[in-house]
Order: sequence, then structure tokens, then C-alpha cells
Amino acid sequence: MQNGWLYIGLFLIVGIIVPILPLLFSRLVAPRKPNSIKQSTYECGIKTVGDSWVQFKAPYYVFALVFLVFDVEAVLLFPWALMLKRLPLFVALEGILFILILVAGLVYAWRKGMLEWL
Amino acid sequence: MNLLNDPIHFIAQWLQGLLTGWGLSLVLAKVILALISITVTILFAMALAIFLVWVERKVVARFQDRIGPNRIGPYGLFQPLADIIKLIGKEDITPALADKFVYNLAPVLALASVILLWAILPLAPNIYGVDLNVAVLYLVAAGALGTLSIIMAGWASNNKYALLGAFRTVANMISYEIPMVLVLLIPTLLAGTMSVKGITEAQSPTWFFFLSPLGALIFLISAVAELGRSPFDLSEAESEIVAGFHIEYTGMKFGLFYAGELLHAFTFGGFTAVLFFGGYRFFGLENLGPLVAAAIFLVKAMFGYWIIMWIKYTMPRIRIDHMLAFNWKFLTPLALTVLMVTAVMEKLLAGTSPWIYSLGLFLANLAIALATIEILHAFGKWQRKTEASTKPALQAGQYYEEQNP
Amino acid sequence: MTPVQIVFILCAVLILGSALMVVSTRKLIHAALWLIVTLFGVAILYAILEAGFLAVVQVAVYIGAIAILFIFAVMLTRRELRDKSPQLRKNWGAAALLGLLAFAGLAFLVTSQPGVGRTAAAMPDGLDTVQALGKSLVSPQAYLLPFEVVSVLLLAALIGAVYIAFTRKS
Amino acid sequence: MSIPLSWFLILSAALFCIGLFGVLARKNAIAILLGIELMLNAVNINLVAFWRYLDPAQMAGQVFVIIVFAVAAAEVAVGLALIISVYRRRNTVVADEIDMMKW
Repeated sequence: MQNGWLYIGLFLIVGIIVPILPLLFSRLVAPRKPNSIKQSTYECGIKTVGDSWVQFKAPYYVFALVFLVFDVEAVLLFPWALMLKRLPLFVALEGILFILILVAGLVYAWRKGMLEWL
Repeated sequence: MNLLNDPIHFIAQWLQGLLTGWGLSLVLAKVILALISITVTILFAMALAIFLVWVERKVVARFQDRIGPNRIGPYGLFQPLADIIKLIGKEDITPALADKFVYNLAPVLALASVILLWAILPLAPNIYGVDLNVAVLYLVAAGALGTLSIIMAGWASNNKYALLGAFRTVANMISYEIPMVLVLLIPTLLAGTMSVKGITEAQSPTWFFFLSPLGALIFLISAVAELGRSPFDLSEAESEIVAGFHIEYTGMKFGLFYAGELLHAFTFGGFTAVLFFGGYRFFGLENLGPLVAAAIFLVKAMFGYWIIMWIKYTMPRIRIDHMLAFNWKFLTPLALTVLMVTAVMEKLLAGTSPWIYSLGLFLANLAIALATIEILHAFGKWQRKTEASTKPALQAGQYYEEQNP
Repeated sequence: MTPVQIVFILCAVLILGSALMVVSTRKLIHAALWLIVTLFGVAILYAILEAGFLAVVQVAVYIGAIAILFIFAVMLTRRELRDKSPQLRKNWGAAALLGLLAFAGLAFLVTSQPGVGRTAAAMPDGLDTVQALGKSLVSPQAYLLPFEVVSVLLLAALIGAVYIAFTRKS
Repeated sequence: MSIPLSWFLILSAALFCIGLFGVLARKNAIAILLGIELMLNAVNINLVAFWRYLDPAQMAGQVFVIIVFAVAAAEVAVGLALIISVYRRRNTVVADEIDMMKW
């Protein structure tokens, strides 16, 4: 199994090097005449106002939150799904109990109106 | 093993013999071979990405009743090469206020996260990078790197449009990741393994598409959303946030994002084929030889890619609130239901004959689909009724009179 | 030095260096990005330890969800605290001293135990760790109860977080 | 595998102490949570190393790590929600300024 991960590691290294090559090549051949107007922030020709790193609205965070909880849940279900075929029926019911407990959370967020984009 | 039947392994064996013949140790020879195979795989993927630019432009032209590129080379086949030459020759503009390192890393990471998927894609029974026993989760993990690259691009550009686009895309991608991961559980539990090769082999009597058509559908929808393609292409809503997270990227860096998107779409087509349509299997035709199997796989992947393109060029863009509501209030509950029902049905029908097993699962999916449609129907009716009772439709001139009494 | 040891040392340098950047860099968003590097390094460690499932989950959950949540939170709270002001408390020297002392103590404890110089035995033949993990998670004799409790914990976290952060002001 | 167990333990101790330093020394509450993440990861490295070196057939180590993942997710979700909530009321994320409950 370790050999497999070694292969993945090599794949990652080569996979990062290969996209860099055209960038380097482009660096060699492309013209480079920077000036301050060219390098300014592109906002459709209108002058930039204020800091670009603006503050965001809270719903983004709510969705990230619900996502985090369900992502962990789904990932934890993988060992269960893997073994389902080899174990008796009540194992399926355990997984369903696991899912239903979390569905309560989704229902709660829904009822509270947290899934609205407002 | 001979040259005509299985050229790839033939060449690999020959090379290994050559390298050990030079006095290299077996481990080193194997590492060098692995490096060569990795490089070949990645170059193949890149060449495919270039080819996909042409495919995409041709197909969209056909959808829109045009001809598409037809000047350079036969059928305009060399058009992408000309595009690449153009992109390489373009000046690389970096915004003065950008966070340079993160800004340059983001496009590389975006493409690398897609290329990484090719490490586990089984092209044929014996042509695959590595047969991980957690391959299905590996797909999710590589997707996480893609999400990261978008946030990095949006943030490092120091541009409000870019940041807004990145945040929208990420909100969209992470939301649709939930139904996708839930649906990935279905092939896992049907096959009893997480290795993609194992899943392909497990689809020997029936494709998982017939055991779980709803699962395949949800996977396709969430894959389209994951890719940020139309109708879920909020990241680049031209009328609102210009080009989205890659607005500040020029030249080849933009090209990397673009190539990454196309290759990602094709790769997801490939994974749809592997997880639900039997991968390289096609009525025993794959036994003819690895090249035939690889061709079958690529055709299936291209078909999946074609469906993704079909959706892209047919549907209008969806508003962000609709999109998130569609995911959280419809797709996720549906995916959970399908998962639970499949798990129970799988256990109940485990001992029966393959025919009853397949038919039972298929009918269960059909029942869920019908129930869903009925619920949606009733809900729509109810909503229309409540809206009609609370807000009577405006008569002509009524609005004006209300505003100007 | 075997190749695995070299990989381990590179990986350790990556983890510790990026962890130092996490606690010392001035821009909070950079700290979050460095945390991602640390998490990735830890994932590589898991792969070295032949815990493939954990390595992939580390990337999928930690980088794909937790780090993204951090970045979102940084974006949501950045109006007031400018990145120009000092990011460390005044008594950071004491904290650094405490950290060093704790490390010295832990390192002494660890190295003084018998048997820490051992190297790992080969994995037992035919053991698929993911399957063994699945089996122990769902069997009532092993870890079924923690498995279900995790679900309750996540439910509590979801409800709590939604309630705390987003009770709409009336 | 030719790495001594002590290497992993020392690496994890170092990571833990860096995290401890972060928790104690950073002003920003979010940065403090980042430090806690480092500490949790240090614990995880220990758990996985012990699983691998003592008895790979016994899955306790991996199960613990998975539970730590879930706990970390819950902790981050609630912790960041608290920080955001405080930020919306008091307009600050500096831990020292959030002192209303001190007395």
C-alpha cells in the first residue's frame, strides 16, 4: 500500500511541475512592459474604491457550517458503506440511525430559516 | 504478453529489463519506470485537454447552429494549438497589489488538482496508475484542493469581483459536495469496496446505473455544479461580477484555469462512467485487449462530457439563492433518502437472484422518484394557493394607483 | 538513512516550519493558508504510517472543510482588526518560554521511555485497514456507541453554532 | 518501516508546543483556534503512530483519530460561530477585549 502512496506523491510532484512549465516558457517569450495603469486592479475601468478585502455576509458562513457537519458525517459513513455487504441487516439500520440524527440538524436549520439566502 | 496485444506493458517490461541491465537496482528501476509512466499519463491528460478545447468549441457551435472553428487544420483541429501559441505570447500582467506567491500558485494548483485524479482512473483492466483502497474518498480530497485553489485565486487577486466570484463559487462547490459525497457512498456500498477498479469489476451483471438511476442523476447534477459550469456558473456571471475569480489572470495562467476546467469536466465524465456505467467494461469487449478497453472507457467518458456540455449550453444561469435552495432543500434530502433506501434494499435482497436484486433496487429508485415528483407537485400547488390568497395578482394599472393615490 | 527516513525528515521540516508560520505570521489569512500546509504534511505522515483512509480524510475534511471554514470566518471578521497592528500579546516571550519548556519536558519523557527506539513491524498479511476500521465502527462489541455519539455530537454542534451565530436581531 | 517510534513522538511534541505557543501568545481569537487545530493534529500523529507501531490489527488508534476529526469539526464550528457572534455584537475579535464575563 505504501508503494501506492509513493506513486501518488510522485504524481503530485510531476503534476505540479508540468503546469509550471508553460508558465516558465511564457515568461521567456512573452513581452513584459508593466506600468502602473496596467497593473492596477481591474474593475471595469472605474477607479477602485476602498479595500478590496471587503467583509462578507453571514450566509456564506452558515452554508460552510452545514457543509462541514455533513461532510464529516458523509466521510464517517464510508467505512460503514464499505462493510455493509459483509455484515447483517441491523448494520444498515445503524447507519440509518446515524443519518437520521443528522437529518434532525438539517431540519432544524431549515425551520430556523438558515437555509435562505437573505 | 506481446507487442500487438498489450504494447504498454510490453514496453514497460522491456524498459525495466534495459534499466536493470545497466546495473541499476530493481527498486530504482521501478521508480524510474513509475516516473516515466506518470509523465506519460500527465502529458496524455494535457494533450487531451488541448483536444477538448476543440471538441468543446465544435460542439457548442453545433448546439448553437454554427460551424465553429474550421480554418486551421482539417476541421479546425489545430485551432487550440494556435490558441496556446497566442496565450504563451501574451503579456503576463500581475496586479501590483496582488499577493504574488499565492496568486501564482493558484492556477497551478487548480490544474494539478484535476491531474491528480488521473492517478486513480482505470483506463483498462491493467492500465491504471494505482489501485488505492480509498479511491472514492481520494476523489473528494482532490476536489478539496480544487476548492482551495479557487479561494486562493480570488483572495490573492486583490479584486472585489474576484473575491466575490471566488466566494460564490466556493459556497456553490462545497454545498454540492454534500450530495456528491452521499451519492459516492452508493457505488461503495453496492460494490463493497472503495477502489475504483473494484467498483468497475463489481458491475459485471448490471451497471450501477440500473441499480441506482437516481444516484447517477444526482452525481451528474452535483458534478456539473462542482465544475462551476452553466447552469451553476455563478462564478463568472458576466453581468454581475465580470469573470469571477480569474478576472485578474492573463495569458497562460488563465489558460491553466481553462484547461483545468475542461479536463475536470472530462474527468468527471470518466468517473461517472466508472462509478455508474461500468468503466472500461462493455459486454465482454474489454477482453479483446487493454487498448480496446481504454478506447471503450474514453468513449464512455466522452459521452459523459458531452452530456455535461449539453446541459451547459442549454440551460440558463440560476440565481444563487435558488441554487443553494435547490441543493439543501431538494438534492441533499433526496440523496439521503436514496442512500438509506439503497442500503436497506441491498440488505433485504442480498440472498436473491441477480434479476430480482436488480429489479428490486431499480423499482425502489423508481418509487422514490415518483414520490419526489408527487411531493414537489403538491408543494407547488400549495405554494401557488397561498401566494394567490395572500397576494392577489396585480391588475393593469393597479400598481400605479397604489403608488399614486 | 533509508529513503523513508529522508521523506519523514522533509515532511517534519514542512510541518514544523509551516506550523511556526501559523503562529507567527501577521496576516491572518496567511496563517490559515500555512495551516493548510501543516495539515497536508500531517496527511503525508499518515500515508507514511500506512493509514491511507486517515490521510485521505485528513485532506477531505481538514483541508476541504475546516480550513475553508477558517478562511470564511477570517473574511467575515476583518473589518476591525487591521493586519498592521501587532498580532502577538505583550507577554509572548513567556508563552514562548513555556512552549520550549513543555517541549523539553515532553522530549525528555518520550526519549526516556523504554521501547521508543523500536521500528514498526510489517503490516499483518491480508489486513485491509479500511475494512477492519469499518468492522470495528459498526460492531456493538467495539465502537458502535462512539460512532453514534459522534452523530449526536455533530448534531449538537450544528444546532449550537447555528443558534449562537445567527439568531437574527429583532 | 525503518523510522523509530520516537521520531514521530518528538515531532508530535514539537507540533503540540508550537500550537500551545500560538494559543497563549496570539491576540486574535481565530488565531487561537488555529493553534488549537495544531495541537489536535499533534495528538492525532501520536495516535496513528501508536496504532501502527503497537498493534495494527487493533483499530482503537484509528477510531480515536476519527473521533478527534469529528470533535475538531464540532469545535471549529461552534468556536468560530461564537467568535462571529461576539464580533457582530462587540465588533472585536481580540481575545483580551472580550472580557465582559470576567467578573
